[in-house]
Amino acid sequence: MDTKIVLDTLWVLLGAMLVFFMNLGFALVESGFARSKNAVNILSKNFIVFAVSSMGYLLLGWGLMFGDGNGFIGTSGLWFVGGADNSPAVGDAYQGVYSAIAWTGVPLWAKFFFQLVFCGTAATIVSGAVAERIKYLAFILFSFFLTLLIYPAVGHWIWGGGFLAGLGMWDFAGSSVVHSTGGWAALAGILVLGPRFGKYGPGKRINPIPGHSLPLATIGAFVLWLGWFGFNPGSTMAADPGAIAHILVTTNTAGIMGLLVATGAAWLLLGKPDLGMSINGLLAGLVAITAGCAFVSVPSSIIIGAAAGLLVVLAVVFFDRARIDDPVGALSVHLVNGVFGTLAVGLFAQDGITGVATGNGLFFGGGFRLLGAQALGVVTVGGFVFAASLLVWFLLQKTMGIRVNLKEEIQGLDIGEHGNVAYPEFLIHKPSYHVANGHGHGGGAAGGGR
Amino acid sequence: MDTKIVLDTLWVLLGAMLVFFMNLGFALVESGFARSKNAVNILSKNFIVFAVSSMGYLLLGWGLMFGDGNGFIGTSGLWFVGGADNSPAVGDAYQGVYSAIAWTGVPLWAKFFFQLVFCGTAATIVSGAVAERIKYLAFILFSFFLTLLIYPAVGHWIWGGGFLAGLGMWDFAGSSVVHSTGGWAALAGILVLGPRFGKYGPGKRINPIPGHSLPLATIGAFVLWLGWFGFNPGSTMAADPGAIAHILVTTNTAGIMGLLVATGAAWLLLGKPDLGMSINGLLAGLVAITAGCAFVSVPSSIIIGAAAGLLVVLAVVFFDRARIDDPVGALSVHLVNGVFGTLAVGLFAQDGITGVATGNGLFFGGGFRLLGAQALGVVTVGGFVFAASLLVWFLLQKTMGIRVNLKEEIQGLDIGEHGNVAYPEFLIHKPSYHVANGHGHGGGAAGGGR
Amino acid sequence: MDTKIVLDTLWVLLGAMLVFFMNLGFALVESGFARSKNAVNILSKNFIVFAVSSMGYLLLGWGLMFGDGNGFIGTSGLWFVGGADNSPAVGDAYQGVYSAIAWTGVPLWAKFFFQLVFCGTAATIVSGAVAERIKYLAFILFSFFLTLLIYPAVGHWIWGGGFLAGLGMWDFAGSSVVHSTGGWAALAGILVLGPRFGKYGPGKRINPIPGHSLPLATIGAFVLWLGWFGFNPGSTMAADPGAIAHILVTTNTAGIMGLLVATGAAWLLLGKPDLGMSINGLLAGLVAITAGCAFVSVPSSIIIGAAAGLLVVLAVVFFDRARIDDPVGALSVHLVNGVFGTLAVGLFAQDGITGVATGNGLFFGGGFRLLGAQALGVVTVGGFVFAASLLVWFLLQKTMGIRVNLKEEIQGLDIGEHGNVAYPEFLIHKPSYHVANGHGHGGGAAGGGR
Amino acid sequence: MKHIKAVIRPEKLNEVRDALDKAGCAKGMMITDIVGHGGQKGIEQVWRGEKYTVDLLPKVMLDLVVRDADVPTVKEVLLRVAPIGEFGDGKIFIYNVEEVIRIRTGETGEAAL
Amino acid sequence: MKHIKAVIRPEKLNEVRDALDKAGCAKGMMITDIVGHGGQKGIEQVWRGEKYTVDLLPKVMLDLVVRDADVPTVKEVLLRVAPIGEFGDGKIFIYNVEEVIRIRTGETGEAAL
Amino acid sequence: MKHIKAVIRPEKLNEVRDALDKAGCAKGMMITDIVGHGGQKGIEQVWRGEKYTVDLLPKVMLDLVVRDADVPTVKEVLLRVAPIGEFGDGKIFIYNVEEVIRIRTGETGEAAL
Ligand SMILES: Nc1ncnc2c1ncn2[C@@H]1O[C@H](COP(=O)(O)OP(=O)(O)O)[C@@H](O)[C@H]1O
Ligand SMILES: Nc1ncnc2c1ncn2[C@@H]1O[C@H](COP(=O)(O)OP(=O)(O)O)[C@@H](O)[C@H]1O
Ligand SMILES: Nc1ncnc2c1ncn2[C@@H]1O[C@H](COP(=O)(O)OP(=O)(O)O)[C@@H](O)[C@H]1O
Repeated sequence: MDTKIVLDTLWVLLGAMLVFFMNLGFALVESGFARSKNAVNILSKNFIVFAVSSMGYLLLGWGLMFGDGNGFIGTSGLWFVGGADNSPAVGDAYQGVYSAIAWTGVPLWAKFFFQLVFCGTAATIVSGAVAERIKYLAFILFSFFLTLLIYPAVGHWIWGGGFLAGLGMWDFAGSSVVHSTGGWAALAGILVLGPRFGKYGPGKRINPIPGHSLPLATIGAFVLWLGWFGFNPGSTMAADPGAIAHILVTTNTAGIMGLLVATGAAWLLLGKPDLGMSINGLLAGLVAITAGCAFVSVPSSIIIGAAAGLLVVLAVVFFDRARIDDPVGALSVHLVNGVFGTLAVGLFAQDGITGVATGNGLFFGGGFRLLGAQALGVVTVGGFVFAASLLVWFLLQKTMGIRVNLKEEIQGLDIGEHGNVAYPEFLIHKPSYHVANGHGHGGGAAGGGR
Repeated sequence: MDTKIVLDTLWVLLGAMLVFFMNLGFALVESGFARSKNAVNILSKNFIVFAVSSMGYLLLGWGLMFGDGNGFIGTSGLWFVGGADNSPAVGDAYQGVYSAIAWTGVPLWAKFFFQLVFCGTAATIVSGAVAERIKYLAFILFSFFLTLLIYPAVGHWIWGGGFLAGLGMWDFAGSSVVHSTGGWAALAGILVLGPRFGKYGPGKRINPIPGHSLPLATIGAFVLWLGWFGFNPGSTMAADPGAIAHILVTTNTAGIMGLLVATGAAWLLLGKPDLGMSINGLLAGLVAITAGCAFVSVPSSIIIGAAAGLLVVLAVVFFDRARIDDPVGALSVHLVNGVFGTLAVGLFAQDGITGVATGNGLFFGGGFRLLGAQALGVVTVGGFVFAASLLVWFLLQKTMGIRVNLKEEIQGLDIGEHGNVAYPEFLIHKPSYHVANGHGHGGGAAGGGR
Repeated sequence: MDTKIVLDTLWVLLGAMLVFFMNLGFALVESGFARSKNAVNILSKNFIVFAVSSMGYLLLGWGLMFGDGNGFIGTSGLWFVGGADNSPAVGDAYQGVYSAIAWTGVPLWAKFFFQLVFCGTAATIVSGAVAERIKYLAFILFSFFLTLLIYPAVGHWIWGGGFLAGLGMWDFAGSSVVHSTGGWAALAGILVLGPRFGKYGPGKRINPIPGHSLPLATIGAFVLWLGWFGFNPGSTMAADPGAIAHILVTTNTAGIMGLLVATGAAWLLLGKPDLGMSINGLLAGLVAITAGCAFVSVPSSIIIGAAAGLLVVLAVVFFDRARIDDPVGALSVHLVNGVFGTLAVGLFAQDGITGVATGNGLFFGGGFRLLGAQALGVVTVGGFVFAASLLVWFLLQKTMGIRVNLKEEIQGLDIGEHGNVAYPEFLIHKPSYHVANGHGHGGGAAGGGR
Repeated sequence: MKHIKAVIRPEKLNEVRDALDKAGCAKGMMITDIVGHGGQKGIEQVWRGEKYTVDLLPKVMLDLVVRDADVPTVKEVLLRVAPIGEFGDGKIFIYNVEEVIRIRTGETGEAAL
Repeated sequence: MKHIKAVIRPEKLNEVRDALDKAGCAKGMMITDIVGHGGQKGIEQVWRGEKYTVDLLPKVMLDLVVRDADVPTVKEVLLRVAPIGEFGDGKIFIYNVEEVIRIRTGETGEAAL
Repeated sequence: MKHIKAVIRPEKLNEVRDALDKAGCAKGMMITDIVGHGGQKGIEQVWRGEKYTVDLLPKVMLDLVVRDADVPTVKEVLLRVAPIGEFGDGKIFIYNVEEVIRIRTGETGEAAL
């Protein structure tokens, strides 16, 4: 057996396992940021979503994304990864219908599993944004369509040899393909669902709804941080020492800058270094570097991460002011910084820094060419995913309904949807508070203890 | 240094680490599924069990399992992995007393550690089944004997060149060796211990005893899921790209089918998609594919996983009706699906699908030959482990007693056995409930808060 | 690409990721061992400390540690890892300013990231020791100086080709460089800060202050255990099968002996097998083997681990009697056993056991030469780190103050420092107790619920 | 002075507090998380295959000590704001208080409220 | 009407509830988790090497408001079912209630129980 | 017999218990974790960018049933030990108790305290 194949396979599978583990990270950040009365629901969603994605992506998603076809969609080897394929053969030796990913010399199932965990990530992003009000079944069905159809289409355009790749758009590990796709789908869901009961009062009043466990959220953040070392460096899909070491460091550097800047910004703006904001800051930095981790230098990653840390703080405030109710900050993290990260490639890319011929970005003398391609990608992906997701959400709403009824929402989805409670033995009560920008007691009728 | 040795060692050790990490998974699933008053006890058991296994397996277990000997037990190099051995030499070049495992070309200590983590898994399975009533010391001693003697014997028969391997039984990663062994030992323990106080009322009344933390249990489930990617693909003990990618996908596919089907079955039968059942479903699918992950196709893994998902739901109900009190569902997951998974090899195996010459299973034209060997293995392992475990449990019961006294059980084992409580600052109370199949208030005198 | 470079890089990065993950382990052990009113603060410290370390080590720490210079400090390539370097070239082929680490043939950024995670570990050790009373900002600044200046200096002496290495001192994975450095810095901090309010009463009275969550602490312990399999075996910085398998087993064996002996000792001394002590025992064993894991045999690792398990129990009692208030046992684990582990190399080393020419330790006929070098290292490192840390702590105290005010301490640092509470929905109350060695109600005025 | 103990739905707590504030008759209050049952039926739950009904439901117990003159207002507010018209709306119990003391100042009687 | 406050062992709660149900004299109740101490001694615990005694033990406080006529029955039930005969069995306190109102309907007096 | 209900700062609980012990007038007590508000202002918190004030603060409610003769001592102890002199020091409420029964023995009246 060719040693390179073994090395590449080990690396790809290690990366895939780390990204798989991010499912736990999302489950914990999201459930920690939500109220205990909805914790079982969120854990259940995050627990089943990878199973649903695995089904959707195995069934058809992989085929649409990587099957040979036209610039818009794969048309060969569609079902059950069933097309002809002689992986790990590469280059001219490759014979099969998944030629867009024939550049990496690993077995077909290794390719599949690696791509699957990315697809699963996109789906899991939606979960947090629509939390605390969506029906379990509606979420399952949406995830199925997302991973069966929507994500694979975008993936085809950028990673499957489709038209955006052809136009010179670069997205190394998925700021657009994964994060902004998840983000746009989430935004559509939020708009169709509406805000949680009690989140917005009359006038400009915004009621904060604190999550129930910062320890859970922090565990989740560390797990995601670890997972990203598979997400970005793993996306080489080849054990190229120089590239993976470089990517690991740009990834970590952007993450820590996001964390530091968001913490500092919260400290200055709010007077306190809020841990929830630090967590969002880390994730923002990681999302923002995802597109460019292999294309930019370590100093550039410092700047990108820092900008992401600031952006996420502003975005959280913006979405709240705009009454777009995103319980965990998924839009601020994945959508805003997915878009920013994609554009940042157009600004900071340095041709061939880890061997990939991206051309230079605006700040490195490459002019607007790359930036233009990136912007086009952002707009196209955003337009398509948002529209397609809106459609799916609407269809689900018309047919089965996507939001639990008010009584169930007030009581908590855990009882209504699952017949479980997260902590049956603990005494739990709803904290009562006054809000700075309102009057009266916060949360209004936003629902009682458990 | 031969590159293949390096590659194989990296893969084996990565796999071993992932399997080691399953100790955390078991600790969390089991403590989450138990009441808070026993959480310290369960965490302590799962924390110390790998230490105890490490001792038992180092002292003698490894030698009995892999030492050259007869078809029933190893007789050479018994103590402290101290026999002659020139690993990583393989094949004819190998000189030493552990020839049954000389096929894998990694250093002796790598072999040892990899096998150790499997042995530890068998021991940790018992922990959950006997939870909430067993004395800490009794559990420690039982684990020691299990890993010193019982597990190594079974392991010798199947993986150590013993008679079951000779008869053509196949168990790739341990549905029988690890999971059913743990399961039978657990069943013996449950029968000797009896049910928890308050679990069964007069007549047919069964009192559910909800666990105290679904978040803990869910973290545990994700960690186990990750760990299984070491458990099954790692069991190649060689970095064979095609095989490990294949095994990874069959493993994941069976797991998700178990999860999906168990969730669906609970939804239909109980009206709600119970998260605890989803977790058991995932684990059931993973256990069931463990024997056959390298021998069956991806489509077959879908069927095996789906069947496991259904089996586990029925088994949970069955054991409860039979008044066999298994607080975490360990029997339904590990015993029932360990047996099923072993038999499934006899049904679904496809000769040489990842290069191993198992012959075909019943559904692939192999007739009953393989199925017969598998069934024989199931019966032999079951008979021996159950009898040997019964003996050990009885001896422990006669000498030191294995069950805490009633007062301690009602108060919780944490105080009685450890002098600790899990959550000293939280207000905890026992939920009070009516049971569908009984009358009066659930839990009867089953014990108060903390 | 040279296969060895790829193999070594994969191994080094895998090790680095595992060590990175130890940040989560420390966060959980420390927050679990503290009261809930300070949990957000501890999680925040552990969350930001790796970001701060990343900054400090990138900015200057790496350069001081590995830059060519004199026996005391690096003087070349100081800033931003910016010196000339043609890694992964090794030996004579190496050209650059980081020649002390040119023995490992991996890319520069891989070296950097691997060393960074060790540096981060030293900083995170301090966090637990100064918990429940230190200002967030003071901790951040101290960590910055520690990783910018103090740790790199010690690292240079031992791992960066400095004078201690020259004198024949050996510290394979950092019992001294990482653990005792963290420990001495923590001791200095504790002495400047003073004990927590309410910890010590009049006379000899010591008030235990139980931590708020043993489940969190146990998760943390498992994560650290896993991480150590990167910490020690990874420190080969080369994928040498025999060495890494050996190290893995000595590491695990010492850890489990620490766990078993500490559990047993607590059982005998206190009448109960206290889980908190078991956790400290495991960590003590792991710390103690860190210096010698590659230099001692598996039987020796049993003895070292067992001694560590005893030492940690005695040390916990000693520090409490000495009124040195270390909420999580960081000194007993990292300082005492870091020192012991370093000395143990001088006792148990066997020349070339994994290929390194350390010479033999006292018990293997090497006389006092090696032990002397180790002792010199212990004293030098201790003297320097303690003095330098004291200085930094004093400067911080004089300029900004390092301790929160009493009111904030009583109310909990979470509100005061972060404006968050860890569990906003749970009813929390301070347990009330009598202490064996005192009279009156424990905790005195030590502060209320949340 | 009278002690008014009101057992209400947890989700009504904030509304009730707002209304009492507005009515100006609740200078202080004690709030306790209890479980209870009256006419309301329980919540069905599932645990790994077994159904059961949690029949003690979470309630909030509001304890107010008020001047005799304020009793009617408090009653009126509670009866207006607290119910949703279903079983489980709760009850009001009224007791006599013999003495009240403000710990900070030692004031007693109505001045201490 | 009388308010009967019974402090009992948590593990006796279900038995007591069953017995009160059977006796037909508890239409509603409030249950609070408290800690307390009386004659019972504490529970010894250990924290990383230090022993201490938790001397406030968990109890359940049962509050029932009942018709005057039901007081003897409730007392009888409690005295029969709640004790195990050791320190810590708990106490019963009885108070006068001036008024009871059902929030849902506004009914008062014994009709509201 | 009288029922003394004292709402105090949680951090004062142990001191108060010690003082009552010394004064020899608290044979038993019930302690409940409540939240409340009186004159004290709330605690400012932050949640991912939004500030708010938690205005129900944790308090400890101490319930003692004592002989009439012990009431002044208990009051004195509480007024001496419980306050720190700021808003939020708490209050004392005193009620009449009609009957006390020790569950273990069935004793009633002052003998049951
Ligand atoms: N007689 C009673 N004694 C004590 N508490 C009561 C009594 N009746 C009701 N409660 C309390 O009031 C709560 C609400 O009563 P509920 O029966 O639901 O009111 P209703 O059915 O009259 O609308 C119960 O959960 C219980 O805590
Ligand atoms: N005088 C009292 N005032 C208030 N509560 C009391 C009093 N005496 C006992 N209690 C409560 O009753 C519980 C049980 O009392 P306990 O002393 O254990 O009963 P006994 O010793 O008489 O069997 C205590 O934990 C406490 O909460
Ligand atoms: N009128 C009242 N009725 C019920 N509880 C009260 C009343 N006044 C105060 N409390 C309780 O006492 C606690 C302390 O009162 P607080 O207003 O802080 O005292 P002060 O401001 O007089 O120092 C409050 O949190 C509340 O629980």
